This record gives sequence, structure tokens and C-alpha cells, in this order.
Amino acid sequence: MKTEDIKITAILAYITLIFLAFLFIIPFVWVFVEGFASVGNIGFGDFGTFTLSSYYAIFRSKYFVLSIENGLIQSFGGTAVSIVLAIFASYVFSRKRFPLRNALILTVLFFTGFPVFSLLIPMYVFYQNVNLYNTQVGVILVLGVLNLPITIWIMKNSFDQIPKSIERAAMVDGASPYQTIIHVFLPLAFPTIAVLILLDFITNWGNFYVPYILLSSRHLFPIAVYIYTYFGAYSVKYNELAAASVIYMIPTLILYIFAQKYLIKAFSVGGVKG
Amino acid sequence: MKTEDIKITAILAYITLIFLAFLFIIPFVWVFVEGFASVGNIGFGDFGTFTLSSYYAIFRSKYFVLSIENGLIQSFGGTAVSIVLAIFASYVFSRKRFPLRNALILTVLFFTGFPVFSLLIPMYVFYQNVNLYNTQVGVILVLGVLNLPITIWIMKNSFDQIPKSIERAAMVDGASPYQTIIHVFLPLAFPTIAVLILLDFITNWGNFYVPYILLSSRHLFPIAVYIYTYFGAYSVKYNELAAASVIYMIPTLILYIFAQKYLIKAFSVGGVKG
Amino acid sequence: MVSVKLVNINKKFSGTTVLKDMNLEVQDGEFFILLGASGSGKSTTLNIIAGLEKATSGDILFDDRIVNKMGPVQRGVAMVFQDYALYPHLTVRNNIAFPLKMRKASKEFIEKKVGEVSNVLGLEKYLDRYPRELSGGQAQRVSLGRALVRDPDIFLLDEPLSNLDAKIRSQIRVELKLIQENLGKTFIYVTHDQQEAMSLGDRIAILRHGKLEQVGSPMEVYKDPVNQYVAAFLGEPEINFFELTRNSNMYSSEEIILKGIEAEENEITAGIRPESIKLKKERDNDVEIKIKIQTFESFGSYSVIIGKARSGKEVRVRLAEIPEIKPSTEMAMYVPLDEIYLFGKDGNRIGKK
Amino acid sequence: MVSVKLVNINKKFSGTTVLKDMNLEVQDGEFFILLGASGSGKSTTLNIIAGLEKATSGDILFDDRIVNKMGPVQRGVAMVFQDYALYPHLTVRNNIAFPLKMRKASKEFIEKKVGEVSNVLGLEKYLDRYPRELSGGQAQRVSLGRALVRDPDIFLLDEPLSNLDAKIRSQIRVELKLIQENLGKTFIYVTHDQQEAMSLGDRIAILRHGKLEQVGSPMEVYKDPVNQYVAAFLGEPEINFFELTRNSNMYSSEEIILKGIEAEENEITAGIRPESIKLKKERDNDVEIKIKIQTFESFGSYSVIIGKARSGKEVRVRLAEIPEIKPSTEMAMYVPLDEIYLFGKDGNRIGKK
Repeated sequence: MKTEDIKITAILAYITLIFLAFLFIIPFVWVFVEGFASVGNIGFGDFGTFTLSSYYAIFRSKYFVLSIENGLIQSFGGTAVSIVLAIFASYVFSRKRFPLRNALILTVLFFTGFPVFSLLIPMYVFYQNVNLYNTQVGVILVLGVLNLPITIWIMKNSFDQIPKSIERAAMVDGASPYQTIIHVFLPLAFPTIAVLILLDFITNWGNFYVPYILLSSRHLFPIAVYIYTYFGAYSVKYNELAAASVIYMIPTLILYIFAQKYLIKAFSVGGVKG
Repeated sequence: MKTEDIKITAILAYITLIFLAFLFIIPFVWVFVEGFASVGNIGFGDFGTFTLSSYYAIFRSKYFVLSIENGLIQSFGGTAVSIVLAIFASYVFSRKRFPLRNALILTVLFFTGFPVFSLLIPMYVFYQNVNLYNTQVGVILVLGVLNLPITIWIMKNSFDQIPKSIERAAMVDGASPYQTIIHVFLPLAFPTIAVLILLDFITNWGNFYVPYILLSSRHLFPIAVYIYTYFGAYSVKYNELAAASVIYMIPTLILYIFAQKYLIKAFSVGGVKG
Repeated sequence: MVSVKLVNINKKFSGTTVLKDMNLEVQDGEFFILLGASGSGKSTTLNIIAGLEKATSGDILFDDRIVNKMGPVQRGVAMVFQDYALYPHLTVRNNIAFPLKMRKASKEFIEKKVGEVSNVLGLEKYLDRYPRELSGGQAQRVSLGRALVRDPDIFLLDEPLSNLDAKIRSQIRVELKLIQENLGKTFIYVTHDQQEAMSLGDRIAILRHGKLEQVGSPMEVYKDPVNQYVAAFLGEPEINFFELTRNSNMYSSEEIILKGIEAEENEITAGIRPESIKLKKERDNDVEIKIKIQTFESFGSYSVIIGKARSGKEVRVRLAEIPEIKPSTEMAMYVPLDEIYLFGKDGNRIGKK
Repeated sequence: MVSVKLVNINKKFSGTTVLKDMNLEVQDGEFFILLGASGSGKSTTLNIIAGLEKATSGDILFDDRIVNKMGPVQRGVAMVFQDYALYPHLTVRNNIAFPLKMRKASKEFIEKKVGEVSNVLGLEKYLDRYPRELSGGQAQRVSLGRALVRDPDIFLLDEPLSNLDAKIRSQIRVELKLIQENLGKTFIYVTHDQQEAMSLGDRIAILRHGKLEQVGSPMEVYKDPVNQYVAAFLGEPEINFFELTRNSNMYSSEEIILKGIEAEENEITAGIRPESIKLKKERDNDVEIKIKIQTFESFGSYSVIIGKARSGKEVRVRLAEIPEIKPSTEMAMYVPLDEIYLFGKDGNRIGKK
């Protein structure tokens, strides 16, 4: 390849990423700065002086602290449901041929990224009938199932990378399907599974409308709903909103740091070696 | 493998999928039935008689028709932005080594599934400053950029599957990087790209909060926002809501039918052959 | 110590027949080769013996015990795969120990066995390495170690050498042969490489399109092939074929004339191995063939002449010496009459010697 | 028509040296082989000649024109890849036409050229097939066709036969040799297979750890290796080495005794090719070696004895005939003195003949 070509493609990449950065990072910075501002305005102009008072203020609320706890329970609960069910479903889809396999695959695919929004009202009705309305378990189940299709999809692709001969070797070596999953599939797909845990958690943590519609008690609200209802209700203190938003990002950041090496690994799977 | 093992795993798969079906399909059916009901209640009991009056009612509204158009423009626009930018970014990430590559990859990964919700308020402020507030272009850009990280990720993985030797063959055969992308990468990754178009569209079509926060004029609202504001505002006619929800699902269904064969292909990539 | 018998094995896979009425007997302690081109069903046969695939019909017997419904573990087979199939996330030590761990063997026992096996295969130095840190030859040895550690009755090997470099391949080939001779256990070995088959096998079974063509010791099938396919499959370079037509009391083609041949058909095919063609006439009834040299390949210890007969047909001649000849010259060469194979129109050998 | 010259080529890849001061000259119209084990830098050398990789330092000359900064197209090279690298979404026809399409050739011209090339390679029947519908041999031919269609000055081939079955491999090998002889163009061919190198090459360059060990015609490097590495790399089975120590006026080991040898060092290594070991004494000064037969491989047209010398060292003997011998017997064998190679402690040949 000619040197100019390399330059052109590199420049294109940089432009794309600067563009991305521009739209994301400016608001990102604003949130961080505003959280420490003494003036609760909404513009980029006057932030006043540096202060931690916004953080003091939000943590004084018992419901805010509770909403972090609820958010963690619901997000991790939903993630656990998705991952555990996806492991079995992906193994079966990846390795077994059985009746109705294609129909089931199409069902899974159909619900991947399905506009769930349109189903929430009837789901609300249904939940009231089966007594799951306004319970953590109810939210966890819906969150788990919501992420299940895409989780199955990605995990199955990762299982597909495991050569058939390794699975056969495990069979010949005397491993049951269950042992094969535990001792072969899970360790080999671990980078992908780590990434899926991160993605599922983030999606659940950021999900606003599911708990908003399926919960009514304030003491069950996760942080996403708390921020919305609290600040959406009356005149907004933007510095407190920003501080809450920063707190809201922290679990994601922590998980992200832990999963970093798996993220890069998963991103590089099948990458060019030569 | 013993026959019993196959049975156990198959049963596990069926249970998972029945579980999935249970939580999704019941509300799904309710929406379809309720749309043709003469009684606008919220339960599963009395639907009254079969009627098309709900559909007549919603299509009488000029804003409803407009909101379908807006939804299509914004969703397809955002999809186009994501796909075009992702093609270049994925090619560069998949095939080039350049300074700061790892830093850029981490940036992309960081924003994959980032809880964007927390950035919408500052984005709103930023948009007002740069005159993108309350414009279709503004919504399209944000939707495009929102899906960009995951689109890059999936597309890069698909580009990674293309053997290095094929790319080298194209170089030796006299193809420029641009020609290589057009004549080799895009056709080979086409099943994945088709799926990404579907996924991006569905995500955009279902995105409620981006247009809700970044738009103020009713004549620019997409259908997701229209449904929410219209029915959220005063006493709800559930049969009309259900009818609107059915209409809301139609573009997804149509795209899904077109993309079906690519969905199965993409789902089977790297699948077991022997 | 186990013998294996396949009785009327059929295998269909979504409509197409992969194996057709396969009957096979592998003796106890034998190094048995399944030889065939890709698509011949050799790997399927191996998988059916292993218990990894099920036959559509027919019986598999281990020592006269029907094992149709048993899994690989119950059958007591170990397997070595073409791509080694090592567990990438486990060290060499844990790869070798894996089958014992699945059997819940005691720690001491595992340690002892892994030590023994790695000693036999010269893997002591690599026990703490991961598969990605091994060369192809080392990986193949680990894969063999994982089979050995279980003391199985039968070893099944699926083209275990075909991913190795030529150099290391012939080395491991010999190691494998010596290991089998020492263990005295039954080995069933799949390959597409006739050279491997000839050198390793006590007996070779040649498969084609899911059917057995011939079974016998390497020299038996080489010297006495039942049909054209087997004759062409064995030997390097490939045997030369000439189509002959009856012409009063002899058979002839543009290239050669055969006298004193007994056959019923009017059109027959003569097969002449490249090493049967000599530069000098040795006996009176030697068959003459005129060959125009095109090019030749010298391999150090032998050479191959690629030439054209009068008809334009390509002919190969294998010589132990390296001759001093120039391209484009025409030479008369000679073939002993009794080294010529004759085949009928159906490809079957006429009048087996 | 182009000659290629590499001058002081160095290649470093993130710290490690892949090629070290490579100097190489490939003559116009030559079939030139780069032979080496994996990691020897042979493919890197080819990629640098192709313009697919950049050398860290040094010059690449095509006909005395420096091409360092040119891409593959400007250099006028065509390349054939190990995995064929066909475009899976294009038919055979469009695969072959691809380079011309990139050059915006006219439709008629493309059609004519594709017709010609597919005719030469016997691909007419497959023009409308997709790569997935081809056998390995057919795919390799298409890949060759895609190179031929451009009439390039140089053909670069990166292990083009190594993914093929043994049978088809030797067939395509001959085709390739004949194509090159007909075209009279420069071929540079990378392989790890000494047999391929010997049979195809006008000249062979043997690489090791990014350094050139020897360049010469096949028989030159086979008969007259500069060092132990080259001697061991060529020949099948591998040459036997014995370590000798000076003992008054002769060199000896547990296995053999050499008299009348001139060397300065006290410890030398003798190399004896398997085909140099005979079953009968032919001359008085033949060196005797006692070998206990372990096993033997018969290949139809030749056989290999694997035995142990008195010291327990493994020795291989290659015989043109198939001997009647039994394992575990000890035999005396003989080697002509002038067929023994001697190497110093540094591995270099002592007193080249």
C-alpha cells in the first residue's frame, strides 16, 4: 500500500473519533465540572467556586443511598439471570442440532433489540395480575430477559470459535456436557463473558423505563429512576443533578476498569496476527 | 455423548426459551388483541367486540402520521451515520497499526453501552449553544454517534474474520484501500452489515429519550415520543394506545423479514460444520 | 487389548451416503491405517469407532462385544486429533492430566502418570508451558501424551501428522511407530498420505467414496492392487496408465505394444510404476517405450523424469541414480513384462498374479 | 523479464530481528526457492520483495532499479498464497478477472485474457463456480490463474502447495514447473519442504533465523552443504550425524572409525546420508557400522531401515530395494569414505571437496 493511502485512512479514523469525542466528551466534562460548582446554572459560563456541597446534599437523602443499593441489586440480578440462561442456551445453539432449532434461533433474533418500549404497558398489566408488580424480582426478571437475546447471540458466537475437535477431545477424555461447559467452554469464552457481564450491567444500570413502569414504591427505585423523578419533579439544582450523575457513573467506571483487559481481548478476537 | 445428555441440554434450552416467550409473548398478544377492541380497558378481561375504530382514530391525527415520517427519517439517518463512519473506523482498527490505536480502542469500548442517559442534560445545553437543538440533524447525529461504538465493535469483528491473505491478494491485484473496502470487505461482511443496519434502526426507532430531550416542536417528534406524550398526557384510551403500538412495530417487522436470511447467516458465522 | 470389528456399517448424513456396507476387522495390537482422499469417509469411520458419531445401521464390536450405544469413555478409546485439540487455557501438565481429572483420579496418581508419560515423550521441560508456546511437534506430542496417560485399549489417530512441517513429520512418524510397537496396543490411524500409510501400517484399508477398496499389508496392496484406483493411490510418483486395444494377438497403443497377454476384453489399461521403467534393456521380453524428456526432478537420493510418450501422454520414471540427461531428448526405456499391471474396463485387475 | 537483488536487507519487528543483512540475487527467468523452517524469515523476505512489507534497512532492486518505495502493482509482481486467498464472494471467472478490473481493462480484453488463462489451467468448466465449490487443487489453480492473467514480470509463491493433499501436491508441483519453463519468467517460491525445493528449484536459498546459509542449485547444496544445518535440512530421511574424537591418527566414536582424515580439530562430526549406507562392502576403505534393526518403513519403491548403532544412537538407512530383514537382528553395513561429510565444532564443513 502506498504511504499516502495509509495516511488517508488514518486521518479518516482520527476524524471519526474526534467527532465521537466531541459529542460525548464535552457534556462529559461539563458534568464533572458542574458537580463541584457552587452556582447551579445550566450553561457553560459561570460555575462559581469549587465546592463539595452538591455531593453532601445528595447523600443526605436516604432515598438516594437506597436507590444506589436498589440499582446494584436489580442490575446485577438481571445480569446474573441473563448470563446463566445464556450459557446454557448458547451451548445448545452452538453445539446441538435439534428439532425447531431454526425457529428458536429466529425467535431469539427477533427479540434482539426488539422495541421493548411498546410492550411495557401490557407488561405492567400482566405483572399486576401475577403479583410481580412493584417487586425487585419482577424488575430483575424483565431486565434479565431483555438482555437475554443479545447475550445469547454474542456468547454463542464466542462458543462457535471453540474448535469442534476440542469439544470432541473433552468427550473422549470423559467430560460430560456439564463438565465440558465448566472446564472448557467457560474458561475459553471468559473474555467474552466478562465483556457481556459489563455490557449487561451497564444496560441494566442505565435502564430507566423498566423500573419506572414496573415499580411504584419510592424505596425500590434504582438510581436511574431516582435521578429522573427527583430532579424532574420541581425546579432543578443542576449542580446536584451533576453530582448525582457522577455518582451514577462510578459503578460503570469501576467495572470498566476491571474488565479492561478482557475488553481489549474480546475486541481483538480473530484479529490479524501476521 | 450419551443420549440422556442430549435430552437434558435440549430440555434446558426449551425451558429457557419458554421462559423468554412467556415474558414477551403474552404482552405481545395483548397489544394485538387490544388494538381491535371496542372497550379501552387495561386488563385481560373484557375486550368488547372486534373493531377498527382505534386505527381510524389514531390516523385521523396529522401529528401521528408526521411522527411516523419523522421516526423513519431520524432512525434511518442515524443508522446511515453509524454505518458509514463504522465502515472506515472498523477497517482502520481491523487492519492498521497506528499511534494511539489502543487508546482509541479503549475509548470506543468505554462508550459502548455507556449510560448515555446521564449525559443527556449537558448535551441538551450544548446543543442549544451550537444551534442543533430542536433539529432533525441534531437528533440524527446523536443517534448515529450513540450506536457508533457497538457498531464499530461488531463490524470490526466481522472484518477481522477476513483473512489477511485476501487483503494482501487485493493489494497485489492493484486494489487501493478504498477499492479493497468496496470490493472485498463490504461484500464479505455484508451479512453482518445487514444485521447492524437492522439493529441500529431498531435501536434508533425505539429511542425515546434522545428526541424527547433534544426536540421541542411537536411536528418534529418521532413516533416513540408521540406515543408517550400523546397517551401519557391525559386519560389513556388503551385500545388506541395498543393500535399505535402495533403501527409502531410494523417497520421493525418489515426490516426483520428482509434481514432474516442475513440474521441467520450472521448468527451462524463460525458455526460448527463437521 | 482389543480387536475391532465393523459389521455392515452404513452412515447417511442428511440424505447423502457417507459409508456404504463397511465391513472391517482390526486385529488386536495392530497398527491399522484407514487411507483415502478427502470425502472418502475415513474420518467418519474413525469417529464411528470412537463413539463420537453414530452409524445409521450396522454393528461395532470391540472383542465381540457390541458397543454401538457406548460413548468414547465406555469404549475405552483415546484419540489424537489433526489440530492437536489441546485445551488452550491449560498448561501442558493439566492438558495431560485432564482425562484423569475427569475420572476423579487421586492427586498422587495423576502426578505419577503425568510424570511417566512426559518422560516417555520427552516433555518434562514443557510441563508448565501453555499450548500457544509450543511448536507443532511439541503440541502433537502433548496430544499423544493426553491419549497415553489413560492407558486406553485402542488409540485412534485422525491425521495426526498432517499439520506438521515435512521435516518434523517424518521424525514423529518414526516415534509413533516405535511407541506403538512398544505398547503393543491397537492403533487405528486415518491419513490421506500414502507415504505415511505405507511406512506406518501393519495393514492398510483403502477407502473411496465410503466403500472399502482393498485391505492388506503395505507391500501387498502396493504390489498386488485389486484395481486401478488402488494402484494409482499408492506410490510416488503416481503409476502411469496406458490404454491398449487388442490388435490380433497383441495389445497395443501409440506408446507400447504388449505381446503374450491373456485377457478377454478388447480394451484394457496397462499400469506401469515409475520405478519399473529402466534406462537399459535387461530381458528379451522387456517392453520398450520411447520417452521425450520434458523436465526432471532431482531429490538427492533419487530422481524423477517427467517425459512425454509418442502420443503426448505424460510419463514419469523414477530412478535411484541421478541421470545425466538433457530436456527435449528422446530416449528408449524398458519395462519388465511381469511388472506391468493390467486392468479391465471396469478398473478391476485382470488375472491377479 | 526481471532480475531481483536484495542488498543488505534488515528487518526488525518490534525489537526482534527477522532478517539480518540479507544479500540475494535472483536471475531473470529463474525458478528460485527460499527454503527454511518456520520462523526462518522466508515469508518475510518474499513479502519484502512483493512490496507488502517494508525492510527496516537495505535496498531491493528490480533490474538495477531501486523499488524500495513502490507498491506491489508498480513492481509488477503477482503472488500466489498458501491459503489460495480467493475472493469467496466472486466466481472463478471474476476472481481471475479481478486484477484486470482493478486496472480498468476493457471488457473484451478481460474476457479474452480470462479465456486464455482458464484454457492453460484447464479451468473452463469451473468458471461459474464459487471458491467454496472447488477442491483444493482447483482453488490453487484459480489462484495461479489470477496471477497469470496480469502477465507480471515476477511470480511470488508463498507455500502454494502446502495446503494440498499429498497426491494432488506432487501433480500440481509438476504443472507449476512446466508452466514456469514455458513462461520463462522469474519465479520466487517459498517453502519449508525440502522435497519441493529440490524438485522445483533452479537454485535454492536456505534460510535460518533470518540469515542466509547457502545458495546454489539443488544438487550443489545437497552434495556439497556448507554446514551441518544445510546437510540436515536436505534429504529424506535426515542425514545421520556421529560425534568423533581424535585418537592418535584416526577419529573414532562408539559407532565408527575414520582413518586417513585430515582435520585440525580434535572433535568433529561426521555426517552420513541414509542412502550412503550399503548392505555390502564395495571398496576396501569402506567404513563399517554395526546396526541393530529396530523397525523399517517400506514405501513400495524404496525402504528405510530405522536401527540403533552400538551406542544406542538412532541410524537411518535408505535402500532402493525392499530387504528381507527382521527386527532386532544386528547387521554390519558399509559407507564409502568419500561420501562422509565432516563438520567442525562450529557446524561448518571441514575441507570442502
